[in-house]
Amino acid sequence: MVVRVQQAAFDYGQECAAFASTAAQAHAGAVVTFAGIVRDWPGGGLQGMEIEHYPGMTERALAAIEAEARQRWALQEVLIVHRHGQLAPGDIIMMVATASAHRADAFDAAAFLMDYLKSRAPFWKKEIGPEGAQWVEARETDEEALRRW
Amino acid sequence: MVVRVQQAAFDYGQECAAFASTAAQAHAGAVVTFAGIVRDWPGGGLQGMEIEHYPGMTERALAAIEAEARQRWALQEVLIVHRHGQLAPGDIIMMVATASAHRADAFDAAAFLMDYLKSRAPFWKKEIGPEGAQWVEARETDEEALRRW
Amino acid sequence: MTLKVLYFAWLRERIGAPREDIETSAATVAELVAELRARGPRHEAALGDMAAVRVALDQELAALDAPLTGVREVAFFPPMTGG
Amino acid sequence: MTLKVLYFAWLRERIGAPREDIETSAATVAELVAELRARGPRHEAALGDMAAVRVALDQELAALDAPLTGVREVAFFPPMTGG
Repeated sequence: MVVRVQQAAFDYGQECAAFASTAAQAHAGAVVTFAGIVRDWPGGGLQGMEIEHYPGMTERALAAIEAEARQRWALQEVLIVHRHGQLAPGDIIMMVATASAHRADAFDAAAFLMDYLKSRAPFWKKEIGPEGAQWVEARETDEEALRRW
Repeated sequence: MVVRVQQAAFDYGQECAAFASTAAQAHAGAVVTFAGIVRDWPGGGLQGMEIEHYPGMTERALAAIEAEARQRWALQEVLIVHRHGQLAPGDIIMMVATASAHRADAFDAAAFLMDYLKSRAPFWKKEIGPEGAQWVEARETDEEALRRW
Repeated sequence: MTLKVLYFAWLRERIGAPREDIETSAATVAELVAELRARGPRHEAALGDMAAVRVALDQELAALDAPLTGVREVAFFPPMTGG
Repeated sequence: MTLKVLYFAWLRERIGAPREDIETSAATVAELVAELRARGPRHEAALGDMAAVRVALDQELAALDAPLTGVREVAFFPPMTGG
Protein backbone atom coordinates (compact mmCIF):
# COMPACT_ATOMS: atom_id res chain seq x y z
CA MET A 1 0.00 0.00 0.00
CA VAL A 2 1.11 3.53 -0.76
CA VAL A 3 -0.66 6.61 0.59
CA ARG A 4 0.77 10.04 -0.20
CA VAL A 5 -0.54 13.47 0.81
CA GLN A 6 1.44 16.20 -0.86
CA GLN A 7 1.41 19.79 -2.03
CA ALA A 8 3.48 19.12 -5.15
CA ALA A 9 1.92 18.13 -8.46
CA PHE A 10 2.37 14.51 -9.47
CA ASP A 11 2.64 12.90 -12.90
CA TYR A 12 -0.58 10.92 -13.32
CA GLY A 13 0.64 9.05 -16.40
CA GLN A 14 3.87 8.07 -14.71
CA GLU A 15 2.01 6.95 -11.59
CA CYS A 16 -0.31 4.81 -13.72
CA ALA A 17 2.60 3.24 -15.59
CA ALA A 18 4.56 2.50 -12.40
CA PHE A 19 1.46 1.12 -10.70
CA ALA A 20 0.59 -1.18 -13.60
CA SER A 21 4.16 -2.39 -13.73
CA THR A 22 4.18 -3.25 -10.01
CA ALA A 23 0.75 -4.84 -10.40
CA ALA A 24 1.98 -7.01 -13.28
CA GLN A 25 4.92 -8.21 -11.19
CA ALA A 26 2.48 -9.11 -8.40
CA HIS A 27 0.46 -11.18 -10.93
CA ALA A 28 -2.53 -8.87 -10.97
CA GLY A 29 -4.74 -9.12 -14.05
CA ALA A 30 -6.78 -5.97 -13.57
CA VAL A 31 -5.83 -2.39 -12.77
CA VAL A 32 -8.32 0.42 -12.17
CA THR A 33 -7.32 4.04 -11.68
CA PHE A 34 -9.35 7.11 -10.81
CA ALA A 35 -8.18 10.69 -11.21
CA GLY A 36 -10.00 13.75 -9.89
CA ILE A 37 -9.54 16.95 -11.89
CA VAL A 38 -10.21 20.59 -10.90
CA ARG A 39 -13.30 21.21 -13.02
CA ASP A 40 -14.18 24.69 -14.21
CA TRP A 41 -17.71 25.94 -13.47
CA PRO A 42 -20.30 25.16 -16.17
CA GLY A 43 -20.23 28.80 -17.30
CA GLY A 44 -16.46 29.13 -16.81
CA GLY A 45 -14.71 31.64 -14.55
CA LEU A 46 -13.13 29.40 -11.93
CA GLN A 47 -9.72 30.89 -11.23
CA GLY A 48 -8.33 28.33 -8.86
CA MET A 49 -8.88 25.92 -6.01
CA GLU A 50 -7.39 25.71 -2.56
CA ILE A 51 -7.38 22.43 -0.70
CA GLU A 52 -7.00 22.45 3.06
CA HIS A 53 -6.48 19.28 5.05
CA TYR A 54 -5.86 18.08 8.60
CA PRO A 55 -2.25 16.86 8.72
CA GLY A 56 -2.00 13.71 10.77
CA MET A 57 -5.67 12.80 10.63
CA THR A 58 -5.58 12.79 6.81
CA GLU A 59 -2.92 10.10 6.69
CA ARG A 60 -4.69 8.07 9.39
CA ALA A 61 -8.05 8.30 7.64
CA LEU A 62 -6.59 7.31 4.27
CA ALA A 63 -4.69 4.40 5.80
CA ALA A 64 -7.87 3.20 7.54
CA ILE A 65 -9.90 3.44 4.31
CA GLU A 66 -7.18 1.58 2.44
CA ALA A 67 -7.05 -1.16 5.11
CA GLU A 68 -10.83 -1.54 4.94
CA ALA A 69 -10.67 -1.97 1.15
CA ARG A 70 -7.98 -4.64 1.50
CA GLN A 71 -10.16 -6.53 3.97
CA ARG A 72 -13.15 -6.49 1.64
CA TRP A 73 -11.45 -7.31 -1.65
CA ALA A 74 -8.48 -9.36 -2.80
CA LEU A 75 -6.10 -6.58 -3.81
CA GLN A 76 -2.48 -6.93 -4.88
CA GLU A 77 -1.73 -3.22 -4.79
CA VAL A 78 -3.39 0.02 -3.72
CA LEU A 79 -2.25 3.59 -4.31
CA ILE A 80 -3.74 6.83 -2.99
CA VAL A 81 -2.23 10.23 -3.82
CA HIS A 82 -3.96 13.47 -2.78
CA ARG A 83 -2.73 17.01 -3.21
CA HIS A 84 -3.39 20.01 -0.98
CA GLY A 85 -2.68 23.72 -1.39
CA GLN A 86 -3.20 25.81 -4.54
CA LEU A 87 -4.51 24.22 -7.72
CA ALA A 88 -5.57 25.59 -11.10
CA PRO A 89 -8.51 24.51 -13.31
CA GLY A 90 -7.53 21.32 -15.14
CA ASP A 91 -5.01 20.27 -12.48
CA ILE A 92 -5.20 16.74 -11.17
CA ILE A 93 -6.25 16.85 -7.51
CA MET A 94 -5.80 13.21 -6.58
CA MET A 95 -5.79 9.64 -7.78
CA VAL A 96 -6.44 6.16 -6.51
CA ALA A 97 -5.37 2.92 -8.14
CA THR A 98 -6.23 -0.69 -7.36
CA ALA A 99 -4.86 -3.96 -8.70
CA SER A 100 -6.50 -7.36 -8.41
CA ALA A 101 -6.65 -10.74 -10.13
CA HIS A 102 -10.09 -9.94 -11.57
CA ARG A 103 -11.75 -6.75 -12.71
CA ALA A 104 -14.77 -6.78 -10.38
CA ASP A 105 -12.58 -6.49 -7.27
CA ALA A 106 -10.44 -3.75 -8.79
CA PHE A 107 -13.49 -1.71 -9.87
CA ASP A 108 -15.41 -2.12 -6.61
CA ALA A 109 -12.38 -1.36 -4.44
CA ALA A 110 -11.56 1.81 -6.41
CA ALA A 111 -15.17 3.04 -6.21
CA PHE A 112 -15.24 2.24 -2.49
CA LEU A 113 -11.97 4.11 -1.87
CA MET A 114 -13.35 7.15 -3.67
CA ASP A 115 -16.68 7.11 -1.83
CA TYR A 116 -14.99 6.90 1.57
CA LEU A 117 -12.22 9.32 0.74
CA LYS A 118 -14.79 11.92 -0.39
CA SER A 119 -16.73 11.90 2.87
CA ARG A 120 -14.33 10.54 5.50
CA ALA A 121 -10.90 11.96 4.74
CA PRO A 122 -10.40 15.49 6.12
CA PHE A 123 -9.97 17.56 2.96
CA TRP A 124 -11.85 20.75 2.20
CA LYS A 125 -12.02 22.52 -1.15
CA LYS A 126 -12.34 26.23 -1.69
CA GLU A 127 -13.10 27.60 -5.13
CA ILE A 128 -11.72 30.98 -6.14
CA GLY A 129 -13.62 32.99 -8.74
CA PRO A 130 -13.92 36.60 -9.89
CA GLU A 131 -16.20 37.38 -6.94
CA GLY A 132 -14.05 35.86 -4.27
CA ALA A 133 -13.58 32.50 -2.62
CA GLN A 134 -16.22 30.01 -1.58
CA TRP A 135 -15.96 26.73 0.31
CA VAL A 136 -17.33 23.82 -1.69
CA GLU A 137 -20.34 22.29 0.03
CA ALA A 138 -20.54 18.55 0.57
CA ARG A 139 -23.08 16.92 -1.71
CA GLU A 140 -25.93 14.90 -0.28
CA THR A 141 -25.22 12.22 -2.91
CA ASP A 142 -21.69 11.74 -1.53
CA GLU A 143 -23.04 10.76 1.88
CA GLU A 144 -25.63 8.51 0.21
CA ALA A 145 -22.90 6.81 -1.82
CA LEU A 146 -21.49 5.32 1.38
CA ARG A 147 -24.64 3.35 2.08
CA ARG A 148 -24.10 0.91 -0.73
CA TRP A 149 -20.99 -0.59 0.86
CA MET B 1 -14.42 8.64 -28.91
CA VAL B 2 -11.33 6.67 -29.80
CA VAL B 3 -11.34 2.91 -30.47
CA ARG B 4 -8.09 1.24 -31.49
CA VAL B 5 -7.45 -2.44 -32.25
CA GLN B 6 -3.78 -3.06 -32.77
CA GLN B 7 -1.03 -5.64 -32.69
CA ALA B 8 1.60 -3.24 -31.37
CA ALA B 9 2.17 -2.63 -27.67
CA PHE B 10 0.95 0.72 -26.36
CA ASP B 11 2.24 2.89 -23.55
CA TYR B 12 -0.44 2.69 -20.83
CA GLY B 13 1.03 5.54 -18.78
CA GLN B 14 1.23 7.81 -21.80
CA GLU B 15 -2.33 6.91 -22.82
CA CYS B 16 -3.56 7.72 -19.30
CA ALA B 17 -1.72 11.06 -19.28
CA ALA B 18 -2.99 12.05 -22.73
CA PHE B 19 -6.53 10.96 -21.87
CA ALA B 20 -6.59 12.92 -18.60
CA SER B 21 -5.24 15.97 -20.39
CA THR B 22 -7.96 15.81 -23.07
CA ALA B 23 -10.53 15.16 -20.34
CA ALA B 24 -9.37 18.21 -18.38
CA GLN B 25 -9.70 20.39 -21.49
CA ALA B 26 -13.24 19.06 -21.97
CA HIS B 27 -14.03 20.10 -18.36
CA ALA B 28 -14.33 16.57 -17.03
CA GLY B 29 -13.84 16.20 -13.28
CA ALA B 30 -13.43 12.42 -13.12
CA VAL B 31 -11.32 9.99 -15.11
CA VAL B 32 -11.45 6.20 -14.69
CA THR B 33 -9.10 3.83 -16.49
CA PHE B 34 -8.99 0.05 -16.61
CA ALA B 35 -6.03 -2.02 -17.81
CA GLY B 36 -6.06 -5.75 -18.41
CA ILE B 37 -2.74 -7.55 -17.89
CA VAL B 38 -1.64 -11.02 -19.06
CA ARG B 39 -1.70 -12.82 -15.73
CA ASP B 40 0.51 -15.81 -15.09
CA TRP B 41 -1.17 -18.99 -13.82
CA PRO B 42 -1.43 -19.28 -10.01
CA GLY B 43 1.40 -21.86 -10.02
CA GLY B 44 3.37 -20.06 -12.73
CA GLY B 45 4.42 -21.52 -16.09
CA LEU B 46 2.42 -19.41 -18.54
CA GLN B 47 4.74 -18.76 -21.46
CA GLY B 48 2.62 -16.48 -23.54
CA MET B 49 -0.78 -15.54 -24.84
CA GLU B 50 -2.15 -15.26 -28.34
CA ILE B 51 -5.17 -13.09 -29.04
CA GLU B 52 -7.22 -13.72 -32.16
CA HIS B 53 -9.96 -11.36 -33.28
CA TYR B 54 -12.44 -10.84 -36.09
CA PRO B 55 -11.22 -7.83 -38.09
CA GLY B 56 -14.13 -5.67 -39.10
CA MET B 57 -16.59 -7.04 -36.57
CA THR B 58 -14.25 -6.15 -33.70
CA GLU B 59 -14.26 -2.46 -34.59
CA ARG B 60 -18.03 -2.48 -35.15
CA ALA B 61 -18.71 -4.23 -31.83
CA LEU B 62 -16.45 -1.86 -29.88
CA ALA B 63 -18.00 1.19 -31.55
CA ALA B 64 -21.49 -0.10 -30.69
CA ILE B 65 -20.53 -0.75 -27.05
CA GLU B 66 -18.97 2.70 -26.84
CA ALA B 67 -22.08 4.34 -28.35
CA GLU B 68 -24.29 2.50 -25.88
CA ALA B 69 -22.16 3.76 -22.96
CA ARG B 70 -22.44 7.33 -24.23
CA GLN B 71 -26.20 7.01 -24.39
CA ARG B 72 -26.43 5.77 -20.83
CA TRP B 73 -23.97 8.13 -19.14
CA ALA B 74 -22.83 11.71 -19.58
CA LEU B 75 -19.30 11.13 -20.86
CA GLN B 76 -16.85 13.74 -22.14
CA GLU B 77 -14.36 11.23 -23.51
CA VAL B 78 -14.05 7.48 -24.04
CA LEU B 79 -11.00 5.46 -25.08
CA ILE B 80 -10.75 1.76 -25.92
CA VAL B 81 -7.46 0.16 -26.96
CA HIS B 82 -7.19 -3.61 -27.44
CA ARG B 83 -4.20 -5.60 -28.65
CA HIS B 84 -4.19 -8.82 -30.64
CA GLY B 85 -1.42 -11.23 -31.61
CA GLN B 86 1.40 -12.48 -29.35
CA LEU B 87 1.67 -11.29 -25.75
CA ALA B 88 3.92 -12.23 -22.84
CA PRO B 89 3.00 -12.58 -19.14
CA GLY B 90 2.83 -9.12 -17.59
CA ASP B 91 2.00 -7.42 -20.90
CA ILE B 92 -0.93 -5.04 -20.99
CA ILE B 93 -3.65 -6.54 -23.19
CA MET B 94 -6.05 -3.65 -23.37
CA MET B 95 -7.39 -0.56 -21.66
CA VAL B 96 -10.52 1.50 -21.45
CA ALA B 97 -10.80 5.04 -20.10
CA THR B 98 -13.83 7.20 -19.39
CA ALA B 99 -14.16 10.87 -18.47
CA SER B 100 -17.19 12.53 -16.93
CA ALA B 101 -18.19 15.47 -14.78
CA HIS B 102 -18.78 13.19 -11.78
CA ARG B 103 -17.16 9.98 -10.64
CA ALA B 104 -20.24 7.74 -10.58
CA ASP B 105 -20.74 8.09 -14.35
CA ALA B 106 -17.06 7.50 -15.08
CA PHE B 107 -16.93 4.38 -12.87
CA ASP B 108 -20.18 2.87 -14.13
CA ALA B 109 -19.38 3.52 -17.78
CA ALA B 110 -15.91 1.95 -17.48
CA ALA B 111 -17.31 -1.15 -15.74
CA PHE B 112 -20.07 -1.39 -18.37
CA LEU B 113 -17.56 -1.10 -21.22
CA MET B 114 -15.48 -3.90 -19.72
CA ASP B 115 -18.45 -6.19 -19.11
CA TYR B 116 -19.69 -5.81 -22.67
CA LEU B 117 -16.27 -5.91 -24.26
CA LYS B 118 -15.52 -9.20 -22.44
CA SER B 119 -18.56 -11.02 -23.78
CA ARG B 120 -19.61 -9.14 -26.92
CA ALA B 121 -16.43 -8.11 -28.73
CA PRO B 122 -14.94 -10.90 -30.89
CA PHE B 123 -11.61 -11.57 -29.19
CA TRP B 124 -10.36 -15.03 -28.21
CA LYS B 125 -7.42 -15.75 -25.92
CA LYS B 126 -5.15 -18.73 -26.16
CA GLU B 127 -2.70 -19.49 -23.37
CA ILE B 128 0.63 -21.11 -24.19
CA GLY B 129 2.29 -23.23 -21.51
CA PRO B 130 4.91 -25.98 -21.27
CA GLU B 131 2.33 -28.56 -22.35
CA GLY B 132 1.03 -26.71 -25.36
CA ALA B 133 -1.64 -24.16 -26.15
CA GLN B 134 -5.16 -23.97 -24.79
CA TRP B 135 -8.05 -21.67 -25.66
CA VAL B 136 -9.28 -19.72 -22.63
CA GLU B 137 -12.87 -20.64 -21.80
CA ALA B 138 -15.45 -17.93 -21.25
CA ARG B 139 -16.42 -17.63 -17.62
CA GLU B 140 -20.03 -18.00 -16.52
CA THR B 141 -19.56 -14.90 -14.33
CA ASP B 142 -18.74 -12.78 -17.38
CA GLU B 143 -22.09 -13.54 -18.97
CA GLU B 144 -23.82 -12.91 -15.63
CA ALA B 145 -22.07 -9.56 -15.31
CA LEU B 146 -24.07 -8.26 -18.29
CA ARG B 147 -27.35 -8.69 -16.48
CA ARG B 148 -26.77 -5.83 -14.08
CA TRP B 149 -26.89 -3.21 -16.82
CA MET C 1 -26.44 -17.99 -52.99
CA THR C 2 -22.73 -17.94 -52.13
CA LEU C 3 -21.91 -17.28 -48.51
CA LYS C 4 -18.53 -16.30 -47.12
CA VAL C 5 -18.20 -18.50 -44.01
CA LEU C 6 -15.59 -17.59 -41.38
CA TYR C 7 -14.26 -19.63 -38.45
CA PHE C 8 -12.34 -18.35 -35.44
CA ALA C 9 -10.34 -19.79 -32.54
CA TRP C 10 -10.83 -23.54 -31.97
CA LEU C 11 -13.49 -23.73 -34.69
CA ARG C 12 -10.94 -22.45 -37.20
CA GLU C 13 -8.44 -25.03 -35.95
CA ARG C 14 -10.94 -27.91 -36.19
CA ILE C 15 -12.08 -26.89 -39.66
CA GLY C 16 -8.47 -26.42 -40.71
CA ALA C 17 -9.18 -23.16 -42.52
CA PRO C 18 -10.24 -19.65 -41.52
CA ARG C 19 -12.71 -19.29 -44.38
CA GLU C 20 -14.65 -21.09 -47.05
CA ASP C 21 -17.11 -19.97 -49.70
CA ILE C 22 -20.29 -22.04 -49.52
CA GLU C 23 -22.94 -22.42 -52.19
CA THR C 24 -26.18 -22.97 -50.30
CA SER C 25 -29.93 -22.49 -50.33
CA ALA C 26 -30.24 -22.73 -46.53
CA ALA C 27 -32.92 -20.40 -45.21
CA THR C 28 -31.60 -20.11 -41.64
CA VAL C 29 -28.38 -20.44 -39.68
CA ALA C 30 -29.59 -23.81 -38.34
CA GLU C 31 -30.10 -25.13 -41.86
CA LEU C 32 -26.65 -23.93 -42.89
CA VAL C 33 -25.11 -25.62 -39.84
CA ALA C 34 -26.84 -28.91 -40.77
CA GLU C 35 -25.43 -28.67 -44.31
CA LEU C 36 -21.93 -27.88 -43.06
CA ARG C 37 -21.91 -30.75 -40.54
CA ALA C 38 -22.74 -33.16 -43.39
CA ARG C 39 -19.47 -32.14 -45.09
CA GLY C 40 -17.33 -34.40 -42.93
CA PRO C 41 -15.66 -35.02 -39.57
CA ARG C 42 -13.84 -31.66 -39.41
CA HIS C 43 -17.08 -29.72 -39.75
CA GLU C 44 -18.79 -32.12 -37.37
CA ALA C 45 -16.03 -31.56 -34.80
CA ALA C 46 -16.37 -27.79 -35.12
CA LEU C 47 -20.16 -27.46 -35.31
CA GLY C 48 -21.33 -30.59 -33.46
CA ASP C 49 -22.26 -28.75 -30.27
CA MET C 50 -23.83 -25.43 -31.18
CA ALA C 51 -24.38 -24.61 -27.49
CA ALA C 52 -20.62 -23.86 -27.45
CA VAL C 53 -20.72 -21.81 -30.65
CA ARG C 54 -21.69 -18.20 -31.35
CA VAL C 55 -22.82 -16.94 -34.75
CA ALA C 56 -22.50 -13.56 -36.45
CA LEU C 57 -24.33 -12.58 -39.64
CA ASP C 58 -22.59 -9.77 -41.50
CA GLN C 59 -20.62 -9.04 -38.31
CA GLU C 60 -23.63 -8.83 -35.98
CA LEU C 61 -24.35 -11.52 -33.37
CA ALA C 62 -27.35 -13.64 -34.39
CA ALA C 63 -29.42 -16.58 -33.16
CA LEU C 64 -29.55 -20.08 -34.67
CA ASP C 65 -32.99 -19.49 -36.15
CA ALA C 66 -32.02 -16.19 -37.80
CA PRO C 67 -32.83 -16.06 -41.54
CA LEU C 68 -29.99 -15.82 -44.05
CA THR C 69 -31.88 -13.58 -46.46
CA GLY C 70 -29.49 -10.99 -47.87
CA VAL C 71 -26.62 -12.18 -45.69
CA ARG C 72 -23.15 -12.32 -47.27
CA GLU C 73 -20.86 -13.22 -44.37
CA VAL C 74 -21.50 -15.85 -41.69
CA ALA C 75 -19.01 -16.36 -38.85
CA PHE C 76 -18.82 -19.18 -36.30
CA PHE C 77 -16.76 -18.84 -33.13
CA PRO C 78 -16.65 -19.74 -29.43
CA PRO C 79 -17.91 -17.38 -26.69
CA MET C 80 -15.67 -14.32 -26.62
CA THR C 81 -12.87 -13.98 -24.10
CA GLY C 82 -11.44 -10.50 -24.68
CA GLY C 83 -10.62 -7.80 -22.16
CA MET D 1 -7.67 19.45 31.53
CA THR D 2 -6.11 21.36 28.63
CA LEU D 3 -7.42 20.50 25.20
CA LYS D 4 -5.82 21.38 21.91
CA VAL D 5 -8.78 22.56 19.81
CA LEU D 6 -8.37 22.78 16.01
CA TYR D 7 -10.57 24.47 13.41
CA PHE D 8 -10.57 23.89 9.67
CA ALA D 9 -12.03 25.50 6.55
CA TRP D 10 -14.81 28.02 7.24
CA LEU D 11 -14.78 27.25 10.98
CA ARG D 12 -11.12 28.31 11.08
CA GLU D 13 -11.99 31.49 9.18
CA ARG D 14 -14.90 32.35 11.48
CA ILE D 15 -12.87 31.68 14.63
CA GLY D 16 -9.96 33.64 13.15
CA ALA D 17 -7.38 31.07 14.26
CA PRO D 18 -6.53 27.49 13.35
CA ARG D 19 -5.97 26.43 16.96
CA GLU D 20 -6.50 27.35 20.56
CA ASP D 21 -5.63 25.67 23.84
CA ILE D 22 -8.70 25.41 26.04
CA GLU D 23 -8.80 24.78 29.77
CA THR D 24 -12.03 22.91 30.39
CA SER D 25 -13.81 20.37 32.55
CA ALA D 26 -16.38 19.53 29.85
CA ALA D 27 -17.29 15.84 29.94
CA THR D 28 -18.55 15.55 26.35
CA VAL D 29 -18.11 17.24 22.99
CA ALA D 30 -21.54 18.86 23.42
CA GLU D 31 -20.49 20.42 26.72
CA LEU D 32 -17.27 21.70 25.18
CA VAL D 33 -19.22 23.22 22.28
CA ALA D 34 -21.53 25.02 24.74
CA GLU D 35 -18.50 26.45 26.57
CA LEU D 36 -16.85 27.55 23.34
CA ARG D 37 -20.01 29.24 22.02
CA ALA D 38 -20.16 31.30 25.21
CA ARG D 39 -16.75 32.78 24.36
CA GLY D 40 -18.19 35.29 21.92
CA PRO D 41 -19.61 36.00 18.47
CA ARG D 42 -16.73 34.37 16.52
CA HIS D 43 -17.22 31.06 18.30
CA GLU D 44 -20.98 31.42 18.03
CA ALA D 45 -20.65 31.96 14.25
CA ALA D 46 -18.48 28.87 13.90
CA LEU D 47 -20.27 26.49 16.24
CA GLY D 48 -23.84 27.86 16.22
CA ASP D 49 -25.19 25.15 13.93
CA MET D 50 -23.60 21.84 14.84
CA ALA D 51 -25.62 20.03 12.14
CA ALA D 52 -23.13 21.59 9.70
CA VAL D 53 -20.08 20.68 11.77
CA ARG D 54 -18.11 17.44 12.12
CA VAL D 55 -15.96 16.58 15.13
CA ALA D 56 -12.81 14.50 15.49
CA LEU D 57 -11.35 13.40 18.82
CA ASP D 58 -7.64 12.61 18.60
CA GLN D 59 -8.04 12.44 14.79
CA GLU D 60 -10.98 10.02 14.77
CA LEU D 61 -14.50 11.12 13.80
CA ALA D 62 -16.78 11.28 16.84
CA ALA D 63 -20.35 12.13 17.79
CA LEU D 64 -21.56 15.13 19.76
CA ASP D 65 -22.24 13.04 22.84
CA ALA D 66 -18.80 11.38 22.81
CA PRO D 67 -16.93 11.67 26.14
CA LEU D 68 -13.72 13.69 26.31
CA THR D 69 -12.02 11.38 28.80
CA GLY D 70 -8.37 11.01 27.87
CA VAL D 71 -8.77 13.12 24.75
CA ARG D 72 -5.99 15.61 23.91
CA GLU D 73 -6.97 16.99 20.52
CA VAL D 74 -10.45 18.06 19.42
CA ALA D 75 -11.06 19.24 15.86
CA PHE D 76 -14.11 20.99 14.39
CA PHE D 77 -14.68 21.19 10.65
CA PRO D 78 -17.35 21.12 7.94
CA PRO D 79 -18.32 17.92 6.08
CA MET D 80 -15.34 16.79 4.02
CA THR D 81 -15.09 17.58 0.32
CA GLY D 82 -11.96 15.80 -0.84
CA GLY D 83 -11.43 13.59 -3.85
